[in-house]
Amino acid sequence: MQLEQQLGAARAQKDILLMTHLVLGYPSFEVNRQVIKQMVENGVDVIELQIPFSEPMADGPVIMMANQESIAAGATVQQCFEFAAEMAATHDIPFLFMTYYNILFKYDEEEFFKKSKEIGIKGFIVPDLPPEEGEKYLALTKKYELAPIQIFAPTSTEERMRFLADNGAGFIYCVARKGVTGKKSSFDEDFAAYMARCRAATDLPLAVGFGIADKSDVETLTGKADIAVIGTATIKLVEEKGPEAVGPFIASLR
Amino acid sequence: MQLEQQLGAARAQKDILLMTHLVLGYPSFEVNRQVIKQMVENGVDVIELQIPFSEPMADGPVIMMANQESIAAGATVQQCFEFAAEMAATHDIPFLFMTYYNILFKYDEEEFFKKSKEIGIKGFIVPDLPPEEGEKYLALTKKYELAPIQIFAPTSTEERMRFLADNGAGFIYCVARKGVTGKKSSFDEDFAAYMARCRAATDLPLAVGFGIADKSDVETLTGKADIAVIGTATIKLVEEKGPEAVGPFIASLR
Amino acid sequence: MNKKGYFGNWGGAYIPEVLYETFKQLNQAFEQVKGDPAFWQEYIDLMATYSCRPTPLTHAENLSRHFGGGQIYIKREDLNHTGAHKANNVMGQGLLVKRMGKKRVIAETGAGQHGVATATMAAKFGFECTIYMGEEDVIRQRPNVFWMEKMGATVVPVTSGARTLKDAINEAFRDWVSSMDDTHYVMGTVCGPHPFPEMVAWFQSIIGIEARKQILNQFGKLPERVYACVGGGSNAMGIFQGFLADKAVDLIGVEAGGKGIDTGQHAARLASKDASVGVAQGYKTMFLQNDDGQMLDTHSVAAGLDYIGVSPILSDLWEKKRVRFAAATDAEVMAALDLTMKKEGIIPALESTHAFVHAFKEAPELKPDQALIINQSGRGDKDIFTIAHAFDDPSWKAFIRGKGEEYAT
Amino acid sequence: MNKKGYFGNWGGAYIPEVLYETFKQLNQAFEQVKGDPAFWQEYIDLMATYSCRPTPLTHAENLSRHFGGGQIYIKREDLNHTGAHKANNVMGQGLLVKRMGKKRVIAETGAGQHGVATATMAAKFGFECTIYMGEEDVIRQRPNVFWMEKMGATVVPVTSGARTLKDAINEAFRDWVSSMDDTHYVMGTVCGPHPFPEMVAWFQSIIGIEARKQILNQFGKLPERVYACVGGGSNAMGIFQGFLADKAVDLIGVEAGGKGIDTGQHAARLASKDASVGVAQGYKTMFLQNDDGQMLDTHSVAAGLDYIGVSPILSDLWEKKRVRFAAATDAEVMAALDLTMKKEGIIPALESTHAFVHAFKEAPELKPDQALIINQSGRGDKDIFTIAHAFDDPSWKAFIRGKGEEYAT
Ligand SMILES: Cc1ncc(COP(=O)(O)O)c(C=O)c1O
Ligand SMILES: Cc1ncc(COP(=O)(O)O)c(C=O)c1O
Repeated sequence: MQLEQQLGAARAQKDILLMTHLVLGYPSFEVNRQVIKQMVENGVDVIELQIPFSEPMADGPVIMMANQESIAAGATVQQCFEFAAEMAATHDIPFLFMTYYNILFKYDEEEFFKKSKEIGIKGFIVPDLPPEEGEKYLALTKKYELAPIQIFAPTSTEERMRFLADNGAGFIYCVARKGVTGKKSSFDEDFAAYMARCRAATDLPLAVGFGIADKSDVETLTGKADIAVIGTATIKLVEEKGPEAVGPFIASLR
Repeated sequence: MQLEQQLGAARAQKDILLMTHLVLGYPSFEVNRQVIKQMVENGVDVIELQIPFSEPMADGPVIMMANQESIAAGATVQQCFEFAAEMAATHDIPFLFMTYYNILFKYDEEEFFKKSKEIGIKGFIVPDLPPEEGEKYLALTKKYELAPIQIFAPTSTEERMRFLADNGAGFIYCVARKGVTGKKSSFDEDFAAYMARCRAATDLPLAVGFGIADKSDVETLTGKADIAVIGTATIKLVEEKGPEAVGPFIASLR
Repeated sequence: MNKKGYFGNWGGAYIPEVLYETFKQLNQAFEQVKGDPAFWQEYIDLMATYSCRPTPLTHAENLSRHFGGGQIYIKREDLNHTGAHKANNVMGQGLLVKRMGKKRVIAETGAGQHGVATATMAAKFGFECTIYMGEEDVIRQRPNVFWMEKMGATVVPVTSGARTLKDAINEAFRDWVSSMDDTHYVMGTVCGPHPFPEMVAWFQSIIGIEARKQILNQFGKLPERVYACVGGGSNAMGIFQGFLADKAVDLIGVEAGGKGIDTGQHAARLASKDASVGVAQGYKTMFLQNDDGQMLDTHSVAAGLDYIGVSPILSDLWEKKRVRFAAATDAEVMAALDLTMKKEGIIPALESTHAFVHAFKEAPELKPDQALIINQSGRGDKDIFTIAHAFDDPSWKAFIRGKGEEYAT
Repeated sequence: MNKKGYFGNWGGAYIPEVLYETFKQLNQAFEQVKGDPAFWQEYIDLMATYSCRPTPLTHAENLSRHFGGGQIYIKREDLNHTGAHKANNVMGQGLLVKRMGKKRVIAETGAGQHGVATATMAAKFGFECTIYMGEEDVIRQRPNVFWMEKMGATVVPVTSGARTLKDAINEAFRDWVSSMDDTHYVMGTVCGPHPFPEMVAWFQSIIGIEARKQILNQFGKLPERVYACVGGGSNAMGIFQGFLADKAVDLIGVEAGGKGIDTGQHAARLASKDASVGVAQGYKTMFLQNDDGQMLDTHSVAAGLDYIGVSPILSDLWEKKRVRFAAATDAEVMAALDLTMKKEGIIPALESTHAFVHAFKEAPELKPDQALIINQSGRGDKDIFTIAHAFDDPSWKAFIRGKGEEYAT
């Protein structure tokens, strides 16, 4: 089943879906494993696995440090594939790869998608790859029937959103505000207008990320978006309270 | 009696005369007093009293430091005059003032000569005042019948020597070599030729200075010059062995 | 360019979606001024009255004689206001920012020269200014940090990654993705996403335009070879553009050989076999990276050359064999610096000295009636701490010790 | 000049006999080149290709607006090679030394700028070089000492007297009286025995010649006022000469007010009542001296202004009321420096900043359609230790502390 259908099925049963994010190999694959188990058990609907990159230009301090430490601890792209394969085989929810373009590029794009398909990965988020630069990427995701998830930003015009949506699949990742990951967004009137613009531009499910940290954030999104994305919050939680804290946190969100 | 006659009389009795030099107020006027006494008692024929100046451009390290310390200890031009008056009154040899032009200039040149005459000073050595800049100086020395002692250097041409001699009186101070005071000169063939040039240029007595330190130096000069000038050597001696050492040293020179 | 923003296979604009509109506006603004002779004239006038353009072309007679080969000419970018070619790019972008009506500028800096130049430009144009600088470089180039701050800029030490230039670039982008409404990112070299490489190269072309005219005037014919150090590649592109069309002129880019190519501790992208094609910091070029695509730690005694990537324009010219590349080691740089100071009374920046090293190696290959030009991208004053340290100067150390004690708490 | 070597009542050549012939030759050589247009052309060409002449005239729009008076223009001697106007004089004397066939140069230096310039010139012309520098200045200006040494010069710290500029001059003379056969003394300012004041003024006149042309070009008419700092007076004479004949142009020399004229800790010869006529270091001028004629200790935050005497040419112009004099205190200098950096992105040397202080005070007296020129004699990079200290910069101090510990033995 492709990502969009999978999400549609889940969405049919819930007011809003939860997508979580983690950086592979940070603080270790073993902790990743525990965290994911708790996420799945507590109702997460889709998980974004970030393959670390040394130059995570679009990430804020928390995720940036996680990238850096994962690499410093020796995490490789190969290990990420192996771990992702295990997760996809273990848990019955869609897993996505999030990473920067150079990781795909250096791996060999075609190989990357072939392998991703093999291990059951459903989609990709590549924040530094606009469609203009992603011709090959888009062609290959099509060929392997994988979802090239596109990103909307508050600065995107309607025309641009349509163009992005035309090139996307699975869902649209709506960045809640300008800036990098990790900082709180304010879900104000401007935000509502922005979400309305997003909605008007596409029929794909809309995920909203950047700074979502608690139940009230998720409630605010309900009705406006299809998926709430929790990123930095769980990484911080694991850093501060250990992987055991993740389950109760996720459970508290919805 | 004017300087030239005084020196002539002394020279008639000795093969070579000795002129010594000291910096007034260094290390103190009291030590100056003791040193001068010993010099006179041991046969010095003429004494050059240097009034200290803060910028003794033509002096080497030893005399330069003596100038500086004398001023730092508070020596004034007024005190120098008082001390010189006492010496001239006490000892029956000619005393000269050596200093830089600014000292005369700031004092008021006419006053300076009037006062010098009054206290019995016989002549002046002003190393930074060529005749071209010393019109007033030369006129005043004439007016007060004092000797403006001129300096010959190894670089002086014959023409220049004659010009200097025409503007000088008392004797000519022949600088033995290029450079500042205090370093050893070598009394070689060039030196002999230089002295011959000096001799040919003037009938005034010739004094030779710069680095004369022992009996053999004085012997070498005998026959070539009329006056051997001992400068830095006695200052160093006083610094190292005290004023008592000056008498025996002077006695040993001739 | 075949595809927009590409030079052959290199370049592009790999930017986050949030910056899409910003780049669109920047591209429009740049296209507009590029076609406006009045803008270029305004730029020339500014550089003539505020900086010291045209900078001279100095005939290094003593060095030429010393090597007994071609006549060595030095293009004196060190005489620019703020002491390096960086001023050219920065002043040009300053004029552009004024046209775009933005009020704040940000920049990354390695050696600190681009930071000082940007802080200077911001003071001159009345912009707010924040400079991102790797923590390691803040330490290596403290005097430059001091001046930036005195000129009113905020200097932010970057503690992520290798704490050098590439990390400062990441941080600047992180600032920009939230501040782009009123802020322009003054990229310091011919790298980054389109239109930066083209834009920076355009402003720096003033070097080559002048140099070509000057060598014809002073030497009567074109040089055989032109040498420039290559960090990002802006000073190199600046001077090379003057001679690109003169096919006979050999163009040589000199990269940081660090402790030696064999040690892996260097920053030679095109002069070593250690780099491979990649995409990072918004553009595609040859990067020093591992097989996974993770960027490597680079090393150079010259902070301004200590960078993982290289201009896409230079990668293209390298691929097309129009520019050849060499590397100079830290040790060679110190020797060439010493010789240049003693023979010509000229103190090139450590970055620039890399070009001197290779020019010195090749000068004997030329005949006395042939010329070569070295682009002296900057002056070495800024490097006093590094140079005095490298020469192990005892009185400098004593001086610093004494000052340190004075400041002991 | 009425009498040879005199400017009105000032100047002369109060030299020891041993230097008589040397000065005769020097006078002849200077007379010869002065009458030789080819020599001046050689000088102009050298400065155009080795230094950065003509140096720009920068319109300081922000400062002009800030003070709301006349248009402030800055003559940019800081953009010369080696960072100050000192290069003009030194390169000129270098050409003269070449003509005279001498092989060695010596010089005194205060701020170190003249020393660096001389060491640079010596490297360029292949002369041996010894620089005399007061021990106190060696400490204040250590970076300059480092560069002089790297350029192959021997720097001799002078431990006599006040250990500053005047003592370095004495030491240089002490060297010269034994070495004059093959050695030229490159006097660094418009002081000392004839022909130095005239000669240095001649070489420095290039500043004023350019500035006059530039202001007419850029502003359309002559300035109302021209400001320059005065140590020995060479940069001031340099720019003033361009406007001496324009009677309506008000010329202002700014001396070091140090801790305040009232404190006695300053170096204001013509702007205070503390100086009197004297003869020292080979010439007659106004000196800071006591009633006995002993020179006083002077004080300035700017080593290059910390001097007892002043150009005889300026004493003459002062006496004739053609140039007026003012003093700027250390504290005023720091404030003006800060403002200039923040408003224009320009870092004047502490010496030069004295001129800025007074220009800022008077700028409001002019109308917006009137102009004033400040001569920026040098750049402030060399003063980083002094400036960072004065601004009590904590990160600079921490940096120096860290470096000091690294070098602890
Ligand atoms: C003096 C100098 N030269 C060269 C460089 C390298 O940059 P680029 O290759 O862009 O000229 C720098 C960078 O900071 C620099 O400061
Ligand atoms: C930058 C600068 N300005 C001014 C001066 C003062 O000298 P002058 O009055 O001769 O120009 C100096 C002397 O060292 C200097 O370095």
